[in-house]
Amino acid sequence: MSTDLIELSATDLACERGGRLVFSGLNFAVSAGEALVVTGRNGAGKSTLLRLIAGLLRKSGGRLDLTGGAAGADEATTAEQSHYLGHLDAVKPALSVGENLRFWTTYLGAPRGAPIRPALEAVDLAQLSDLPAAYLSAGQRRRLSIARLVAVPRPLWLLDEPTSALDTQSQDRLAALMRNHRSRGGMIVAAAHGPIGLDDPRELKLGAVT
Amino acid sequence: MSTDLIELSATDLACERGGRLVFSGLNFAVSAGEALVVTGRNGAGKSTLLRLIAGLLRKSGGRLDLTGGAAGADEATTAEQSHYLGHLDAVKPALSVGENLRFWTTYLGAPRGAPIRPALEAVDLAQLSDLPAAYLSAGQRRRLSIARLVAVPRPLWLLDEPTSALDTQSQDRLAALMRNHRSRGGMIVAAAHGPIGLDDPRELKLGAVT
Amino acid sequence: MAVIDLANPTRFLTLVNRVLPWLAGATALVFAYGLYRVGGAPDDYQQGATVKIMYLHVPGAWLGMMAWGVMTVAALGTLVWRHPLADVAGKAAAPVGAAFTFICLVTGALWGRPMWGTYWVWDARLTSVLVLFLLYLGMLALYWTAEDPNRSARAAAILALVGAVNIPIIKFSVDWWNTLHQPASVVRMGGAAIDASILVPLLIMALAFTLLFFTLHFAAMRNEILRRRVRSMRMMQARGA
Amino acid sequence: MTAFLALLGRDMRLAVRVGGGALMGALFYFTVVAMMPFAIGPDLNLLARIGSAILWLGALLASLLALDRLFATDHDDGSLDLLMMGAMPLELAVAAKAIAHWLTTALPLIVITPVLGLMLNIEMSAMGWVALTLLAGTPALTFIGLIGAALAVTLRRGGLLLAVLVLPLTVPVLIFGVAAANAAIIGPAPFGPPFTILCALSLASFVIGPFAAAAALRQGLE
Amino acid sequence: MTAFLALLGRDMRLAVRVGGGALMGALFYFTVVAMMPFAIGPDLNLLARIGSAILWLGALLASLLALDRLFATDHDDGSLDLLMMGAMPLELAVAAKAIAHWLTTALPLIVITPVLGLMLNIEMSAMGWVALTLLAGTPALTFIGLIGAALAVTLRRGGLLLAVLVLPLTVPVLIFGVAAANAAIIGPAPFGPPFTILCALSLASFVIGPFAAAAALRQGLE
Amino acid sequence: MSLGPHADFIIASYAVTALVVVALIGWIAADYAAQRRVLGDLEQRGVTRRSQRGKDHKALGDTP
Ligand code: HEM
Ligand SMILES: Nc1ncnc2c1ncn2[C@@H]1O[C@H](COP(=O)(O)OP(=O)(O)OP(=O)(O)O)[C@@H](O)[C@H]1O
Ligand SMILES: Nc1ncnc2c1ncn2[C@@H]1O[C@H](COP(=O)(O)OP(=O)(O)OP(=O)(O)O)[C@@H](O)[C@H]1O
Ligand SMILES: [Mg+2]
Ligand SMILES: [Mg+2]
Repeated sequence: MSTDLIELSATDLACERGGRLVFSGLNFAVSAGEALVVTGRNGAGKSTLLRLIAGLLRKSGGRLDLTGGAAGADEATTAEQSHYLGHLDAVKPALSVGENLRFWTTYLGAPRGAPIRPALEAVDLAQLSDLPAAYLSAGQRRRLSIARLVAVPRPLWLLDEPTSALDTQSQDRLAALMRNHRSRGGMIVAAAHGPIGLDDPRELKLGAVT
Repeated sequence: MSTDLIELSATDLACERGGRLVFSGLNFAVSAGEALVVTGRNGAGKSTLLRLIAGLLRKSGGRLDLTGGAAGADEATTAEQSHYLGHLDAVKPALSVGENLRFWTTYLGAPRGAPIRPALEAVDLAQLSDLPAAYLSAGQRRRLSIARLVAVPRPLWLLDEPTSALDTQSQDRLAALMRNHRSRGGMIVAAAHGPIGLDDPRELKLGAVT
Repeated sequence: MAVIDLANPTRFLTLVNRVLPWLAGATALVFAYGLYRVGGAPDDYQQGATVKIMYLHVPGAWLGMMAWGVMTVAALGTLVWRHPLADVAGKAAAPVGAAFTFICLVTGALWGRPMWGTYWVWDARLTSVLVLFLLYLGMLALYWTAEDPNRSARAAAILALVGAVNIPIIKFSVDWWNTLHQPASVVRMGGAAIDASILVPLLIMALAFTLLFFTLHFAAMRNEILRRRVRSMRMMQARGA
Repeated sequence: MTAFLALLGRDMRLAVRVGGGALMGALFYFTVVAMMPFAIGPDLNLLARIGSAILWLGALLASLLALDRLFATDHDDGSLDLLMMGAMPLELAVAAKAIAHWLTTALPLIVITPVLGLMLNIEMSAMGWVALTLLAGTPALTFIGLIGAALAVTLRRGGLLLAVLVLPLTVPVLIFGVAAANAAIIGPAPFGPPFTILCALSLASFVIGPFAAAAALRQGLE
Repeated sequence: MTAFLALLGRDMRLAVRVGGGALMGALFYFTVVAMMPFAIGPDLNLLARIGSAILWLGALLASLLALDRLFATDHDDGSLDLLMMGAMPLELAVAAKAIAHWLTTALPLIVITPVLGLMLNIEMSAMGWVALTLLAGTPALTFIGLIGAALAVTLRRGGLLLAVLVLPLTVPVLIFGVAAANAAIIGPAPFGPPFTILCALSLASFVIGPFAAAAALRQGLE
Repeated sequence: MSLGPHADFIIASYAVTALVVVALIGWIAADYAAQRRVLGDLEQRGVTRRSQRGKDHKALGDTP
């Protein structure tokens, strides 16, 4: 991972979904080692914001820049510098746990043949490496999804309610992973309804619009 | 709702999934007004147990009885006396909020024409009654799903991580609904990774398999 | 009112509200006059009175094809300029174009029976109109299936463009297909030159159909704008709760 | 009964709402039948000769393929779980869904059949009879397909699996359907016997289909 | 390139695993073609005459219907989001998926064609040519269908919608495919010209398909 | 005006065309009425389109 000074900043950001403005005039900045927690009521636009940063939605106004590091300034590059952990786990039931992780590692740009075992160990799934992913429980699938973040180094993590479905032990493990990521200059933007184990995060409260 | 003395009891219960024993030798009992929280690590079998009680999985050994009330002793009847709130919300986007709830209310056995408005009010969705459910956010859909529990009285609620996706306000409202349900002699079996707002619940800790 | 003002749906709505009655009135008038001229037009020396079907058939064909052209332009507007009115224009054109194509098909079939002895032959021209109709049906199915108008607009724009590229290819392949298998066994209306006594009523009817198309198109666009308004208001309502 | 009607009503409403599948079967039927002459060639005599076969093949494919997601949508959004927890026997629930599906998918298909008959050079007077054979035979297709739809959802596979499983079972319906239609169009065989058999097949599958489908769904509990 | 191969490999592996769709297209093709004689009747001359039409119709339907969930599965489980976040252009990712699909679905279908030809009374010597037309033409079907698959997933619909959208666009492929096959089986028209056009259609759709499909997926971002 | 031996077909053509056109007009009119009704309904309940206005009129319906 590039440990250059890197910063994600949004200026007057706006997003429209289904012809409606979900939020507008949003300003924030996250720099290397920082974490931003996005909170707000149901429907406030937390998931929308994360998908926007991930390049999975188009902004309808404002600027969103990832500066420094290996990143340029356009959206496509922001997407390529980010990991997105959404509600869906991108796990194929027909492939084994190891195959699933290896595919994403290769596809997302880790050097071919890079070992995936450390990442599986980081989420405590190493013994299940050969098990078809169909047999995983909700939380295990989620952990497999988290292993991706570890296996392919990318500076920005976008986490949408990352602790849902995780047991306490796994939550602690995730917290440790996030701490480690930040200590190496990574950034985190997470949506959450409660604490998710981040140390002194900055908070962005999206207003419930009535 | 029948307020007779009613009890759900499991003796030496076992369940197998995908050829692997998920749990066995499980014993517990829940009686009127009580709540049981099922905890355990990811993959411990919490969801499995709830689906088993709901009649959506077959047990591979032991007994599971719902006695008293209007219930007989066979599984089918347990299913008919229970509400199951799983990870999926059973909400049709093409129908309006009201139509969705009315359908389930009628189908699950409330008298035809029974009002659904109180239930919608209980989850704070009454103003959205005519809105197509496609417009709802994750949390709102979940609340619509919870409205079902209120609209059709059934003594046993099976809740699988019911607070996920709910904002704090909605979590409080759910807690109140559960308290009310218990005060009227209802029972709750819930799977959770953290507190979900139940007053002095009994706990069943499922052993971690992996 | 400058063209740029039309970019604003509300302005457009005001314009439509003002223009639509006049457009409708003009349509009715031209139709009445056209039908009067049709009534007075002479019979064809070969086809007899059935040539009267032509006054519906040919404008139907023209407008059916033109509507896809409108959709193609609208598609470019949607994809390239992301113009909200382009979405609306494309969506509103589809059912109207399908209806005109349908008129062409039905009147052609009704003409074919007395002229050729059968309602339908797999002649190249007929067949390519049929395929155009199938493409319209696909387009309508696409609009019908999508719950979210923004989503369907872009998907439909892509389909309209792909269809526009494909229509000439289909036409060409159908020509080839038909000549390959079966020499034309059907007699089409002879004589390249159409007499003015037939041509003038035809052109008047074509004008009437064109006016009708735009009347319906504008009205449908207005509906669509209102529908989106309802949608966004409902969205507001959802977020209020 | 209330639950039965509620489910029937819901499924029909879903089918006719925006995004619903009501007309998709009829559209597919129209398109496929209209496409077949492109392959077979524009010879009107040949088309008339195999016209009823083309119509029946189109109806068969449209009926089966439209069944594709009959249970899958309910499975994917969790509705199926709740349908199983109702007091009404699953057999009835399954039957309600199938009836709603037939009404919204097969019926429109039958309505547009005469138009297609014209294109295939089938005589107007015979078209009514052909439509009648479809009216008598499509319930069999829907209710046999039902079994496939239930199997497909328990196997978590959609699409072609259903068709592959079910097509062989529909051979009798196809044979007697085409026989009855041909009897009406070209004769000389009588219309009655194959038509009677067709009705019998529909009735039988009306009974067997829901039971088999419900059994498949129950077995698929996982 | 690594990413391209990884995706190609994953999709092929998924297709051949239990529950994968690899042979489903070929099975459907086999079943549909085998069913047609039941509808058309056992007249061997007639069957030989329209044999290539039957084979091509079967291949058309199998190719398009099998595409149904090409993007839908990736969309539903969130993979599509991640595929878009890779460094590889989406056009290439789409092409990789299409190629994997063609290899696992269309290729087996072509392999079993000779067997079906026997059932349709097509001469052995001509069967090679018919299979060759399918080899040249099915890529066009897959890559045109790709656009439909992408449109269907952005609309969150599967099944028949894709077929209804795409079937009219495949008319040229069908016409020239059957023309080339007929030239090989019955003559007297030369095989060359329609076959060349068929190849040209495949090449053109090979270029247009991924671009249009990627555009559809990007436009569908919501 | 005599329509000759094929009057039926001519009349049928005009009838079908009229039917299609009338159906189209009817559908569009009914749709208009329906949208107006729903809009009135929503406005009556105090739902507005404006409480969250876009900066410009990019979004349909966001404009005053
Ligand atoms: C369903 C069957 C038919 C279809 C789909 C059809 C289609 C068309 C189309 C698309 C055009 C416009 C061509 C152009 O101007 O570029 C047209 C024009 C015309 N059709 Fe038909 N047609 C059908 C049947 C007939 C029949 C039965 C006749 C009379 C025997 C006929 C006579 C004409 C004439 C005279 C014109 C105008 C002259 C011309 O532009 O070539 N059509 N038809
Ligand atoms: N696919 C969609 N199309 C159109 N509008 C949508 C879509 N998904 C969500 N919305 C709307 O966008 C708004 C924000 O939704 P979003 O999912 O970002 O909320 P959230 O803050 O993540 O809520 P939750 O806490 O329930 O997850 C909501 O008002 C919702 O109605
Ligand atoms: N469909 C399935 N087929 C086979 N095995 C399964 C299936 N679903 C779950 N399992 C297995 O059953 C066990 C229990 O899973 P279950 O979903 O009940 O866990 P859980 O306690 O709910 O976990 P979580 O906290 O992650 O939700 C797991 O070991 C899992 O591998
Ligand atoms: Mg969210
Ligand atoms: Mg669970």
